[in-house]
Amino acid sequence: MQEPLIFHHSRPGRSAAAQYPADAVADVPEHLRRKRPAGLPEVSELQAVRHFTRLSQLNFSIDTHFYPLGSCTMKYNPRACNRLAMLPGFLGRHPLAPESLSQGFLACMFELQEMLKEVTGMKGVSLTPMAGAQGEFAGVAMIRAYHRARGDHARNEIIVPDAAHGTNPATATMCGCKVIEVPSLANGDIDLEALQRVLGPNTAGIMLTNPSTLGVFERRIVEVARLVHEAGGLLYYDGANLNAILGKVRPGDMGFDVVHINLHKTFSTPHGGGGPGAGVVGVGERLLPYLPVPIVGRDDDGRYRWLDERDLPHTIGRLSAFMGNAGVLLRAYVYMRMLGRDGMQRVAEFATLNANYLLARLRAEGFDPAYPERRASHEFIITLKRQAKELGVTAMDFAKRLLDFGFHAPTTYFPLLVPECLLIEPTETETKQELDAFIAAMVAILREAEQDAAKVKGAPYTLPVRRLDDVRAAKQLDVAYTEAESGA
Amino acid sequence: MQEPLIFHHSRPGRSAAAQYPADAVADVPEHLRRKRPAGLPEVSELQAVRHFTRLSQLNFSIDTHFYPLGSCTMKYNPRACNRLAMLPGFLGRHPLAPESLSQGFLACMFELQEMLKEVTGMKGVSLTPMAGAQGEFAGVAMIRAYHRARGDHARNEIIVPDAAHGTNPATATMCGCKVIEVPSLANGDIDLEALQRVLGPNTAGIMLTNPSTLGVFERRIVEVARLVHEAGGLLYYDGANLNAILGKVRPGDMGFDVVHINLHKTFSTPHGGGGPGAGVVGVGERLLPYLPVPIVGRDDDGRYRWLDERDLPHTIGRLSAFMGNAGVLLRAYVYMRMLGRDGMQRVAEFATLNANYLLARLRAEGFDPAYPERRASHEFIITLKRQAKELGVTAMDFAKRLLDFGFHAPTTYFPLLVPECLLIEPTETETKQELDAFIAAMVAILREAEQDAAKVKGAPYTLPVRRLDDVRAAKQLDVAYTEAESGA
Amino acid sequence: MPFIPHTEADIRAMLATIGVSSIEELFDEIPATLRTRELTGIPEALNEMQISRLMHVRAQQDGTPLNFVGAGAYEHHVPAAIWEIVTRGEFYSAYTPYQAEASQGTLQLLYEYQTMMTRLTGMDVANASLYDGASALAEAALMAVRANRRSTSARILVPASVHPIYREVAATITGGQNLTLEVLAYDRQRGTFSPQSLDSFTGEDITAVVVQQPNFFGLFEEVDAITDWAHANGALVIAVVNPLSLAILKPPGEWGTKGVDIVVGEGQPLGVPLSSGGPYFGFMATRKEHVRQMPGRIVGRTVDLDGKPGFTLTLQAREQHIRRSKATSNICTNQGLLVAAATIYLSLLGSRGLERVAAACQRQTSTLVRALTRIPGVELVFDGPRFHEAVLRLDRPVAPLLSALAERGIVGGYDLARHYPELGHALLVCATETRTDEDIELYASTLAQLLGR
Amino acid sequence: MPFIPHTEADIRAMLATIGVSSIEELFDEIPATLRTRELTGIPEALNEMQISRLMHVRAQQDGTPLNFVGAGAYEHHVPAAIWEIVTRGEFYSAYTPYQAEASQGTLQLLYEYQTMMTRLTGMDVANASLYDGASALAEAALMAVRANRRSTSARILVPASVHPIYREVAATITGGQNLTLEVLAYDRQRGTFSPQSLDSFTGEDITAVVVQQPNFFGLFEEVDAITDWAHANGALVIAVVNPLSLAILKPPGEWGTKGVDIVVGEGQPLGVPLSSGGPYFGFMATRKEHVRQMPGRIVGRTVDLDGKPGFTLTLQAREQHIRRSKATSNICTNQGLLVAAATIYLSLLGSRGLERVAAACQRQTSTLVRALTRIPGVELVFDGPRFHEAVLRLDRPVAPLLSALAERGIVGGYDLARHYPELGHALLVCATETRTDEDIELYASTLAQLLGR
Ligand SMILES: Cc1ncc(COP(=O)(O)O)c(C=O)c1O
Ligand SMILES: Cc1ncc(COP(=O)(O)O)c(C=O)c1O
Repeated sequence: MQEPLIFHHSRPGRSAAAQYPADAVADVPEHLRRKRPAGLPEVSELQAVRHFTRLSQLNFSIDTHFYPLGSCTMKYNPRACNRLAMLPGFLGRHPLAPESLSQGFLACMFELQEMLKEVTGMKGVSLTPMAGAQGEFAGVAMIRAYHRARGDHARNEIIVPDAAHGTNPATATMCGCKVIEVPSLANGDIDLEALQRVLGPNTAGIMLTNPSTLGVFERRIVEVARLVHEAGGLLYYDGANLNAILGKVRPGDMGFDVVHINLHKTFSTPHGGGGPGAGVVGVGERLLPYLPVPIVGRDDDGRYRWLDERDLPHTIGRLSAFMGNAGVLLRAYVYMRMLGRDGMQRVAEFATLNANYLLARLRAEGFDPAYPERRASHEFIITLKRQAKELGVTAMDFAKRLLDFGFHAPTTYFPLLVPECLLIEPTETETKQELDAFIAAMVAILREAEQDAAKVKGAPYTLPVRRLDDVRAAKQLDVAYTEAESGA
Repeated sequence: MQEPLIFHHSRPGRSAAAQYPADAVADVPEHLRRKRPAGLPEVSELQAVRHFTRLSQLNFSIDTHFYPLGSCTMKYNPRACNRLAMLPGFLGRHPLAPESLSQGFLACMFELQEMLKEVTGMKGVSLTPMAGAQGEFAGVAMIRAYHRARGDHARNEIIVPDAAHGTNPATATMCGCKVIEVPSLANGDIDLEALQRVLGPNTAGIMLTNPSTLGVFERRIVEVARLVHEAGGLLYYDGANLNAILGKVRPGDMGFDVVHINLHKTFSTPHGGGGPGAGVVGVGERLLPYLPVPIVGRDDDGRYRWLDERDLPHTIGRLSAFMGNAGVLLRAYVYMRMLGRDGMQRVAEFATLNANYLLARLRAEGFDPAYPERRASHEFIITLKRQAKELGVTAMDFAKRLLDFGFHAPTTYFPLLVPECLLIEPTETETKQELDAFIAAMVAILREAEQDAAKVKGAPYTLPVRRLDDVRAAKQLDVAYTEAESGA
Repeated sequence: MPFIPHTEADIRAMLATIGVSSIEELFDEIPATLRTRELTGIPEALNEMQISRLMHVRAQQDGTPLNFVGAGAYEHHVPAAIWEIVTRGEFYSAYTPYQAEASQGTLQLLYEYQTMMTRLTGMDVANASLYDGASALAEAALMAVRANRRSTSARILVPASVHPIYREVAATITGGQNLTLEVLAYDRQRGTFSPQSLDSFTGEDITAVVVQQPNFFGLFEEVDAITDWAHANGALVIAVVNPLSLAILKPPGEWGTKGVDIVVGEGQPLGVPLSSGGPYFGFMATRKEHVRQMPGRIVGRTVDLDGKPGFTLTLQAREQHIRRSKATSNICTNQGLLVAAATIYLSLLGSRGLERVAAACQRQTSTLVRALTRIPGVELVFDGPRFHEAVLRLDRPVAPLLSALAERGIVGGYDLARHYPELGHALLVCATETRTDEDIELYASTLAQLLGR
Repeated sequence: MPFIPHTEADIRAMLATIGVSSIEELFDEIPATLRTRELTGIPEALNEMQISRLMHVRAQQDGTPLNFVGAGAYEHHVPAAIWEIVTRGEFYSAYTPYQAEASQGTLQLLYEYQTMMTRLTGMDVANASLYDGASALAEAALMAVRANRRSTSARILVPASVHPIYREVAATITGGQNLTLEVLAYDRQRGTFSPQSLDSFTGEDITAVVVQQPNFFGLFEEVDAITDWAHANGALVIAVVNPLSLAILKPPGEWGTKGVDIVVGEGQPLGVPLSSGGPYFGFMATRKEHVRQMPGRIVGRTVDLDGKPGFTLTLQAREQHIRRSKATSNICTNQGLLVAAATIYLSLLGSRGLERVAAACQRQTSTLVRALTRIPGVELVFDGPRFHEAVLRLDRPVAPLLSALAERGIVGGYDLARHYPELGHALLVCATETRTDEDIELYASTLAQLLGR
């Protein structure tokens, strides 16, 4: 079933009248006044509720489907986290409320900082970045500030592996750095020789995630850290994959100087169809002075207060108008408290168990792992290069057909260096049954592809729409509904 | 898409471990102890969330579909009512909390009582009945108590029109009364002569709803009231249809002695897939002493308190362990405050406008009104007797086919005396657009019925299941999933 | 116009189609003399912002006292997932599933619920809910009269250890019919009903015997002996149970040699918030042979035209909309949404979780009893294993103490003076898994202070 | 194991399939020396009941003070429907709509949102959100440098009447690139930026001019003159606006003769609760010609294989996952769920409702200003029509007064001492439609009392 645009439900003069004051007249000088109404939809409350409820039903989501989207850690978002973060006391708190009226909230934030330090092995944490990419920005900006503070102005090169997530190079650029790529070896580890070749006096640092986006753990990480440090660079840990190693090995212990954590991944705050997230950063000793503000501090009398530019004069500054995505942070806090010490470690254990099980089964069913010699971490890559060549059925076709079987597709075509790849991350919150059903679907599609490739290539068939024309979307740009069309 | 039973998701040893204390051992004498676990599903929290979220998506509902179910008043349930009734302060209040800790809650209940008196024209109200049928029980029980108190022990006959809702006669029986049916005339009004014939010294009272379940207003209601009162009986108003006349005419002014109100209809508390409702009762002077307890009273100092058996020694007693469906009452309170004085009247006005518009259009499209000479009230009846005979397509077929068009079906085969009937109640919260779309669907189905009756008879086609075998359901009774089948 | 979507243009077009000139004209069949003037008793409308403010104030006004009262409604942890799902529009704003094909979500859920209740109670079939525990007992009494074809007396024996309000409600609801509820005394030493008290009825025509487990005082009745006596004497057995306790207690289906005939109870402990007393839900389960005498809706599994399994309301011929004056009950709207909550609760908890919660409740009640009886002047009235409740006797009237506790934010229990004057200054107290040891200490120290100890 | 569904049997079977003997073995590629011992700094797990209790306590601890502070985050009525829908699992727990066919709900909603934002701002295209208003300004500055091909200076003029924290954030985020944000003084008499101050830059290479409407002090800037000056001088115009105010103010697309080039702002006023400062969302709109320079996701309407309309992410070649180091921004995860809230908010309010809310805010701020300036020693600093905010000058330092107000449950405003010391003891106060006349009276009388008046 499709749902018309909200503008099609609209009729002039209608409104959800319970939602606004009945009277009140604006006081705006003539030349600054809006002349025509804004053209927002005019619908009743029921129409709005019905429209958006129906729209919601057109989505796949964790709460309705297995969603093994690699690198995205789509695991259960406990409902308690939402409920508790939305208690009236938290929702109503103004970000500029005085500290005397904020001790309950600040206590949560302080404890969250402390827990995050513990799981990352870092010395300081700032909660303010609003997503992973902003955490990366903060991290690289701190690295730059560090070098600059030492007068080391030439260090403006950021090294990233070829498999890095797009935000890594984009961040480096945003920070005014040059991006240097290093290749990975056939076994998925970084090419150390290549790394050594690019390290030098211009090296600001290296951005890594470990396990990498290839789904394997960088075994020579200590060596990498030594080399980079020796070259005068710092190590940035992209925490998007922290779920794989939570409580098993800590970025700080691996030698990283700075880390961001996607709370919306490892700490299970929801993705919300594209956000919000939280990309808190943690740093080792060296970068402590540069942390973005505000940070929550605790005075000797046990009272919590904001630390700002006055407390951290060398801070890289502020990244948001207030303190970042506080509501997301509360959700992560609740989640971490519910996991507790032992629960943290179980996350990595069962995420890894699920990934390796899925890998073993898919391999047995004839799928090709991209790194057949390696353990899967919390995720792994299947390449359909062979199938694409032999059957003409691509990773995209598999992905779309999976939707018909009631599974969200894995990540496709990332990392870019593995052809026809599916990056599969089942997460620890899925059952063996669900994994088995997914495997059965993969096998069924493979059979279909062998017998009737066109069927697979025409997928999906059972969703609200069939395969969409992306090229047309970009060429005949239609990004806002226009009056002409609405007949208004 | 179908969803397996929760028991199929279950595996021994699994659980949503965040939901219960980790330890604690029961202390029960051996011979009273449960020997084997209860066999409840063993699922993870995600599995439960996913299962029940998916199940929900298999429903039609007001929030997703037009739902013109006659007699049921399926209108918008404002989300604010839910949100505000579920504030922690209300949810956490124990029913036996002392009055000193209940003044906020009791204030709402007291004001609700007052507002309900005003809209019904009654002298007293008890909020305790938990649905319309329990309100009816309270009403008839009060009528009996009244007669009994006067020594009028012979009065045990309750008169109901042939079109009455099933709960009316069933209630009379539950109260130990004999049910006497009176027919209605071809114009939908009650047959006054027949009524006079059955009135007499055994008459306890008459149960009416006005407008009746035939969708028309009983025009001679004053006459009816006079006749019944003269015969020594009392008049019971079944408030299920109050939405039709809210603020236009009051049961008290029509001569009724007692009324119940389905708050889940007129006052828009949700139906919840079968409840909860609230069937508050209002009474005139004569029945005041008999109201069920508890009731909220206000002392001279403005403090609210519970009135119970000590305050109302002649009460018929209690109908629930505490005070009835408090949370439903809160929702109704919020709704009534949001409607306010003028909003109440608009309810009836626009419910009636919508019904009459729908009737006029359907009639113009060739459908037969059951009462062509009459105004529709908030609802009206279409009879498909002609189509059933000529095309072999029944009201049931129409109903099922409407589902395919994305509309919930109207009430079918009620009232029983109109053959092949659809009782259609659009309510005031639907737009003209929605009504027009419904009409278009009705017309399309009529055309289909003319051209391809089998198509209509095979409906629905697009729902999670096709037409279900009700006969088999009753014959091969399967009302609980059995262990054998689960393989456990 | 709040909640009314009509534009001026809509209204004009609709009136024209109908052929009237005003909405007022649509009411022309209502005698003019009856027409209502303004509803002056109704305040002017508040918008959502205004009513939100008012309701927040009212909700806060009553505070969040510490609860030590049960007496039929229990403060348990309610998993957040439950009400986030239950209030989804598709459950919340749907009607009774009359169009089965468009209501498979609700119907399957009810089928799952029925299954869970049969398993918890050890019975064959369960209905889809009644209003609450008290009214469910009334319905069970009426049902027993229908179901026990060998009995003509309509005499039902009810121990005084059954919840007193349940007994009152049952009396109100069965009052119009020729049915006798005979209250039998409980054992004043043990606080339970002594099976021996039944001996005086041996040989008489008794329709049914009611027994509550755990009873109102939180104590365990000798359910096996009572059940066997009843069956030996041609009476049916109606069990009133706390569903949570069934995680640890023998299910009524296994009481005595044959198991009971009808089980009812209050479903509130299963994921339903206290909410001032409702909405809760009553449950009822029975043996297969009595299913046609059972009131309330029942969902059955069947197949569709293609043979695919699906769910539908069944055995509707028992119900008022078909059977009218001969129906098993007048119940129509029931407590569906609460059943949805309970079904999710039971799914989340599972057998093990339910058992742990029940055990934790037992433990906390024991802690409470220990803490309070340590105070001189406070004594435990009935000894022995218990669930949820305990009767304490104080050395002075209970009511003023409860008021004083309330002022200190503690709801201290239920005063037994009205229903059990014979127990003296008796107070029914309760602790569930939600009461921490610190909560209990606070209660104890506050009470000690009030008692001047 | 909270949130972990594995049974013992599952684990055994899975390990066997993998061919390892323990889960531990799966970590054998991690050097042993690196392995973590126990996470002693993490407390033991709380179950949901325990954490619920804790969070209720913490939430209550901070009370529900009366807010008279805005400064970029505004307390508005949030219709209940919004968050009941937004937190539905299908919106709440979905990822970025990479698989368009399985995400039509989110995608259509975003398309509707983009449409609403273009209409509110008077621009051609809007993106699907940035993090917040402050970071959106930073992105706009970076975008302007890319978009203004005629300019090579990367000089951006920013009046000091723009939100000071926005300026700080923009400085942090653009700091790594060769870009200059030049802060220009505002008119000390009027509290607005004087277009004449731009004359000294005439003829210079200016990349863009930023203007905030209403400005940080709540006053209206002469946006037409500023816009026209910029365009006459080859500079782009970046408007920072409050979306609610656009219900009554001329949209940036109509400022001056040509309209501005980039519009950004904080979306929080549109149905997003205060929530300690986030999550909110930044919005951005621009002209069609600049769309390829715009950062952030964009949804387009297209057709499927059958020609049926549908929605998909488009112009992804601007984004980091395709363009990597040459992307328009590094943004990936944005603030999608908040956009869903705003879309529902705008749908519920409509043009008229939004206008009424905006007007009511104006009215209540006026009432507030009148009430407070009636107190001797409190004066209004800048006169004239305003929106939301007003600057008051007191006769003594602001900070201790704010503390004293806080003790009385009032959040009295924003102390301007740090950012605008030149204004003396200045306080920025705000009232929205949620502040009643009684609230305002309470503030006024409390303040008067504290001032000893
Ligand atoms: C490996 C990796 N790094 C960085 C990011 C960026 O995080 P965010 O989307 O929160 O900005 C992601 C998420 O997509 C990721 O998978
Ligand atoms: C006319 C009429 N009377 C009585 C009732 C019974 O009300 P309830 O379902 O709330 O018990 C209904 C509702 O179905 C009804 O439509």
